[in-house]
Amino acid sequence: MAHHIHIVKVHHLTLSFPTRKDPNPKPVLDDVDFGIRDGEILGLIGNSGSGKTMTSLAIAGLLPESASIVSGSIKFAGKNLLEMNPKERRAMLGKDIGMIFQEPSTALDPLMTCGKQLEEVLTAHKDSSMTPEDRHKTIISMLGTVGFATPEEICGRYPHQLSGGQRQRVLIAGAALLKPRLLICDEPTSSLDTVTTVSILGLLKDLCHKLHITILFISHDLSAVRGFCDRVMVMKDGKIIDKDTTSDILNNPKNTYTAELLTNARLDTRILGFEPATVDYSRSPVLTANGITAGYGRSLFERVKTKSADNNILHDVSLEVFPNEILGLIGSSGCGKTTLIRSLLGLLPHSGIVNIKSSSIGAIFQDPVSCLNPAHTIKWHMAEALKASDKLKAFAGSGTRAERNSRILARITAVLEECGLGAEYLLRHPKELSGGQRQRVAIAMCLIQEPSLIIADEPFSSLDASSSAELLKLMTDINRERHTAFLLITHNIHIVRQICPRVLVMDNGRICEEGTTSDVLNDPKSDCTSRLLEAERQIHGV
Amino acid sequence: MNRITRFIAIASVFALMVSVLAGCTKKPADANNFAVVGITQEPGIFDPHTVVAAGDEEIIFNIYEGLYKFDNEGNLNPCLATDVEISEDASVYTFKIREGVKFHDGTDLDPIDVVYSLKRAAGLNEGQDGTALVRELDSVKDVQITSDNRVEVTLEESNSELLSYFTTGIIPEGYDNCQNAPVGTGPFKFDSYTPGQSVILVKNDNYWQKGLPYLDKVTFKVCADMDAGLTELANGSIDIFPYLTSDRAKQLDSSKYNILSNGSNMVQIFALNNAVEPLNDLRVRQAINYAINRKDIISVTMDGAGVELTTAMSPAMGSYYDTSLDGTFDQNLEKAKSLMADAGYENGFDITCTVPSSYLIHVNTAVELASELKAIGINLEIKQVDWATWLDTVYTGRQYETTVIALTSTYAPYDVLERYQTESGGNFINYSNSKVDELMARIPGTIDENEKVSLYHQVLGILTDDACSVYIQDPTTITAVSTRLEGYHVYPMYVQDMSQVKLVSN
Amino acid sequence: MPNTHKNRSPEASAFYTAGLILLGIVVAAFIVSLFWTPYAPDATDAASKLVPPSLEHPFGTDNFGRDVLSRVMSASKYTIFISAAGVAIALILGTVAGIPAGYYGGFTDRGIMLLGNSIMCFPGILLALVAVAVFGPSVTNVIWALGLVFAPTFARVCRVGTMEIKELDYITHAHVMGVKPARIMAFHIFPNLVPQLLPATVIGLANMTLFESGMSYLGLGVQPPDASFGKMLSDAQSYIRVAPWLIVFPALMLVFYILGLYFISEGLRVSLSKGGK
Amino acid sequence: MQSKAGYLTGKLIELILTLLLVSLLVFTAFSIIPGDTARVMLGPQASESQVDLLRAQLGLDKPLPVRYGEWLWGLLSFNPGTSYAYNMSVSELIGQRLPVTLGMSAIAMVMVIIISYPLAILSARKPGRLGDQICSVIGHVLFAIPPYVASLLLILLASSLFSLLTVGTYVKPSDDFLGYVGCLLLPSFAIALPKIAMSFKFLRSSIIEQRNADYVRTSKSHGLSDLKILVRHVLPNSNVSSITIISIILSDILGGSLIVEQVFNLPGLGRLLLSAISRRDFPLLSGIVFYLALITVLLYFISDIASSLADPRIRLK
Repeated sequence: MAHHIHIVKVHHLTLSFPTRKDPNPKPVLDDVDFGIRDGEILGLIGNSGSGKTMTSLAIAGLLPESASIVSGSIKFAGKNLLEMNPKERRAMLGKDIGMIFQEPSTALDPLMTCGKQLEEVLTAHKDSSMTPEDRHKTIISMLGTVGFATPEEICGRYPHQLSGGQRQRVLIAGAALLKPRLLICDEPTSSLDTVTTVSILGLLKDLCHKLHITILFISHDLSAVRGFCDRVMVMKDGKIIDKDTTSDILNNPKNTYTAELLTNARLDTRILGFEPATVDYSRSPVLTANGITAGYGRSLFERVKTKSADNNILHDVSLEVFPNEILGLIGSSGCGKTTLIRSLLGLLPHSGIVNIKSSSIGAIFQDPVSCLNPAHTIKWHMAEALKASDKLKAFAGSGTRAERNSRILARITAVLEECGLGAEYLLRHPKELSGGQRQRVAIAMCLIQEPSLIIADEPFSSLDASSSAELLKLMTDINRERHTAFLLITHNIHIVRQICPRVLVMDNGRICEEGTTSDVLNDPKSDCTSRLLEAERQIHGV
Repeated sequence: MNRITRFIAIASVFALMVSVLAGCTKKPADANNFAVVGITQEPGIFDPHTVVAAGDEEIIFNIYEGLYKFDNEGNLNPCLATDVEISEDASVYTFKIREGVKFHDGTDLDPIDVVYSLKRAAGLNEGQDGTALVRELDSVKDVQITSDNRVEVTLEESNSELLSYFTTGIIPEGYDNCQNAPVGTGPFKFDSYTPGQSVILVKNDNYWQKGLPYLDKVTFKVCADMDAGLTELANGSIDIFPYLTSDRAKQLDSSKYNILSNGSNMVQIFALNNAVEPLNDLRVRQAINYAINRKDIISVTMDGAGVELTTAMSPAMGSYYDTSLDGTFDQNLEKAKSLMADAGYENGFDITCTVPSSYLIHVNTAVELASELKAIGINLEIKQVDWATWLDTVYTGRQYETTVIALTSTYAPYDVLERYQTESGGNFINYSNSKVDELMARIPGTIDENEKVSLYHQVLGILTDDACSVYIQDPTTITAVSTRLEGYHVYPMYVQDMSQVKLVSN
Repeated sequence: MPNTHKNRSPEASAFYTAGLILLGIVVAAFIVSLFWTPYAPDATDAASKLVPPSLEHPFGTDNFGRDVLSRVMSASKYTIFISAAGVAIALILGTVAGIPAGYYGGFTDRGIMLLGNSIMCFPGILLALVAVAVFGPSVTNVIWALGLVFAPTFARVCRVGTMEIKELDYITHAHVMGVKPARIMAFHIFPNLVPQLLPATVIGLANMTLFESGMSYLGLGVQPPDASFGKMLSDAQSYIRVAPWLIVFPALMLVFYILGLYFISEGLRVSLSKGGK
Repeated sequence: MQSKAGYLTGKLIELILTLLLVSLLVFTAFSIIPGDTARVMLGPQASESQVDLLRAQLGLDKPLPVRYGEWLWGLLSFNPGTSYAYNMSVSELIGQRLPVTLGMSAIAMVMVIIISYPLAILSARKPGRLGDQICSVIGHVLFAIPPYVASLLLILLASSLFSLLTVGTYVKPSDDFLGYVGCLLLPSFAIALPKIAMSFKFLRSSIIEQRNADYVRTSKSHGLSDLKILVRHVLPNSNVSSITIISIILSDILGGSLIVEQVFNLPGLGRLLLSAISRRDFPLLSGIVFYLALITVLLYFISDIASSLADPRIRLK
């Protein structure tokens, strides 16, 4: 390896959390040894609990009190950080080392304006030559640097008045205000949508070049480092197991774990060979929605007072879902996808007409944690779904109570098995199931009602790759065998490309493009589709 | 130097704290010629003619005076009248009015004031509807000045028992604001009333009894209850506190307080509603009388300080009281049980006892009674109600089975027994015996003292034979008086006479 | 598979142990008192008044000569009974009002919460006092008064919990499936409120006991000759200097009961908050 | 975004509706009390005609809705009528007692704040340490002691240890302000004790929670000292959540003072209330209950306003 100037050198660092009961626990960081070169962007990748955050906290000196460094050293620009006293270390924070964190929504004090919080960075590192005006000027110029068009206005705003991306920018401004030599970014983009992620990454790269700031970029998502990091390290169980340039890691992983991470990052459906049913567009649609306009008006009082359509999130949306069809619906976050679904499901007051051919319509949602009632067993869930539908009598038939119950039970077991869950799951509680299994129970609950349409709202976004693949397979199977139509809302263009014959693109509460998948994705007609595709391409390399 | 300043600073802070604490423990300085009397009942009415609650009488006794006045031995002495003549048939009372008496507002007492006051009490003044404010004076037909200094009271019918009601207060002619600004002739003038806190009286310098009173100021301080008063006593913030129980009095420091006691001339009664099952059965009432142990009740409620009663009158009434009745109802469980069996209640019965919660002694008596009556199978359920509800449902409404209460009275024996007449408004036990009615009707017209005594004895005897209720005790009034004061007398009535009280001279 | 066994933190188990021991003392006294007390709790005995603790009377006797141990045991009965019945009423009222308020929102919510707020606007003890003063002091009235006073607290817990839960996907799902609102509230939402209602119930028991004893102290609670801790303490106040045992034992039992409940609720809180993370 | 004025209007409407409902509750409660006011005032000896006369004088013979209307108007114009029992204006009576109850509540509140705040901050510095645990255990025990029991113990302690007795010597603030504060110290302390524990517990956990908040980590990464983070971020944020708790504590203290003044024999609203109850003094009773509720409602209102001032997020809703 060639010789480089290391701004940070972590030398055989071992760290653990000893307790009174267990004075020598398994180390959280085990002999971690690496250097950060001056001016580079170094990626640090690993699953949660792999020790990447602890590494960054150790460098910054913000380790929890219970942590204890067993051995090793950390050198910053030649000085051993671990030998410094707390006051000296604190003096380095913000000045030499800046940090930004994952959750921009809570990382700013809600009671303080952004300007004041940024000013604290300057006042904490007492520089007597700075007058309040100077400080204000510095802040304004830095806010300009991080891409705010109206920095003065941002200065006076409270955090809750900003969007997630704007907050993250304010935080970056705070971290970069004193032009530190090292900027540690701990998952700065994982709670942001793709388009915002791209712009934040661009900003960081900009800072790196313009202000000559070295960046340690921490992420659980290997795909995020593409085109951003110069080098990447992979961590697992407190150890660095792989370390290479970004292109080598992405294109030519040597380590099996890295390779595994890489496949998970892309949900590559091509290998799986899904076959959705063919659609006959001449038949009458199972769902017709015409001119839906909806919004979250606050109180009645409010709505009467304003009377404007400003609050509306959906504007005149119309769509049709045909039998057997899997219709894709894509759009960036905040475009009104969820509002549309809530309107279609009748959960939200709206104007316009929703026509559903069959009586029942099923739905599965994004979050596998809250999709099932934690207080009840799977059997209860299924029985409840059956009871709620008009099919209960048909299945139960007549006879004694015991006979009817056994027929119901048989039906429940059959549907669960169709969804890949055996009878042993009947008496389990949701907390005993994995996320994928829970989503399957949710689908089973829909199926037992025999709907002609299931609306699936981002069902994959919280699942890992293999669970997603299985769920996707289940959906195509159902579509093929039961001829159930799906309305699939997702941000994953891969999936849409694979299984949806037709796709809708939403932007700003309107449907901006509609057509067959290949037409729309290969030859986008509208700006928003192009933007989506571009962000997707940058991050996932599609 | 620095250290010294700091010491001074600390010392002054400390001194400030001490003074704050001392501020709240400050005792009335001996140089101040005043006394603080603790009372447990909120005073509310200062009009001498509309006053009903015994607690109000306590205070205005010092403000108003009547033609006659009781002393602490229960004797009726001339006061604003120097003398009285009662006609043969006891239907005309002629009072000679004392001269040289001044009201608190400086005006002289004239016979016309007496006429106004008595007429007002009897409801005879113009603008009054004829209902007597002082109920006992309802029989007054007319009041007029006969000669320059005499006032003649004419009654509708003979009544030899009325003199004790001429203790009712005399107020200036035409005066109608007694409630807010009392004006009388008594030893003390009304100064101020702060509800829930205190009534302040100041010395009447023009009092007709020369040399009295001794104190410049008397404060009647309202204490929430006996125990609150007790803490205040221990604290030294009140000087005189009446109506203690003796076990509480024993807790006081004897070097600071003298404990005085006297019979109260009250009749504590376990009242049985004669109109309800099974109490309408004489045998049941007798059984209850035999079942209870009065000595134990007195021991538990008054720590032994009380006189056992078997009949409707306290021995304090002297000759009117019939000593031959003593011991009639000594505890005899066998007899009680057999009486219960005779009445058909060998297994006992359930009955409720409605007691006013504000009177601890009555509640405690009920508790003890409940425990004792278990022995003959009677299950006494105690129902506590507040005073208002008690008056409403028990006394006026007579909707109850049993209750415990103390009957207060003036020294007139007629007043004590009046309520046992069938039609009497005070007959809340629903007692009815035509013989008693007849005897009672004869009393007011009887002039001869011996005959009167015999009539009273007969009534008492019938009441005891009928076991109309259970008479328990005449509770002793125990009063704690600060050792810095002397001259305080315990009255066998609900009054505090402060005119004789003075600082101990040493 | 997620770990199915809850690991109880040492902090929580310390609270549980301490709480159960303290509560156990009172509950044991209560259970024994149902079958046996050394003396009849309201049997007076003028001959042995104010006897200090001895072998014959381990907790001494009061001014009626009644055995304090027996009275303390029987007082625990009323305390436990009143607090349990009061909490039951508050819980039922609170749940029945709180869940629909949270579920429907809007005017239902405003109306119910307005009523609840109006009740909460009285200092709690004031409302209970007035209610008992109006309807007369009796165990039943005390229970109703306390139930009424505490119902809004439970209603709030239910309302806030319901508002959170109803946004969750499984409720939306149930709604989409066509489950009736009443059924959603009773079978889908209510079971999930239990973890929040449990500590509230325990703390409600403790607070109710505080209130009940305060009311009894003022003479507006349990009526003599029945024993309750508050009444015993208020009676004992006059003998504070001569017979301190009259204060010590009821006060200890009262504090044991309340403290035991607090500890258990604290344990619940700790383990639930740990479990939630 | 809703304006602040809109938020205030909403709260104000809520306040008025609450007060109306409160008044209706109070009135209904007192209209069904058994017991005849006129009879109580005149006593057992009075005749029926006297009682009827008085009843008419007091307006007790009018129909209920009329009485409610008159009563409510009286309350709102701060002229709630004349006490039957004391024959004085109710507002004057309440005014006389208010210094005791309010003074006691204020002193107790000051005690709660000056004791619980520093302890909570110290305790939250090193949660789980011995000092913190001792504080927590003592807090729990204090929490479990009813104020009147604490009062009894304090009286015993004060009389035996310091041979000081502050019981019953009420000094008017106009006479001697220091003495007034002095005589309220002990009862206030008795009320404050459990509330100190409550406030300590809440503040401690709120400070610990805020110390673990993300923005504290941000501030740390900005190089701020611990003290500065505590003063500028942690405390203001925990204060926002404490405002509600403090208003609840205040209302509890107000209720607690009603009992404790009974133990200490102080002439406060509690005793006036009890005497009004036992004397069926409807104007007085309803006046006390309504104005106490009014104070509480205003407290909550003020706390809502205070939170909206302290927390910029609230204006949004």
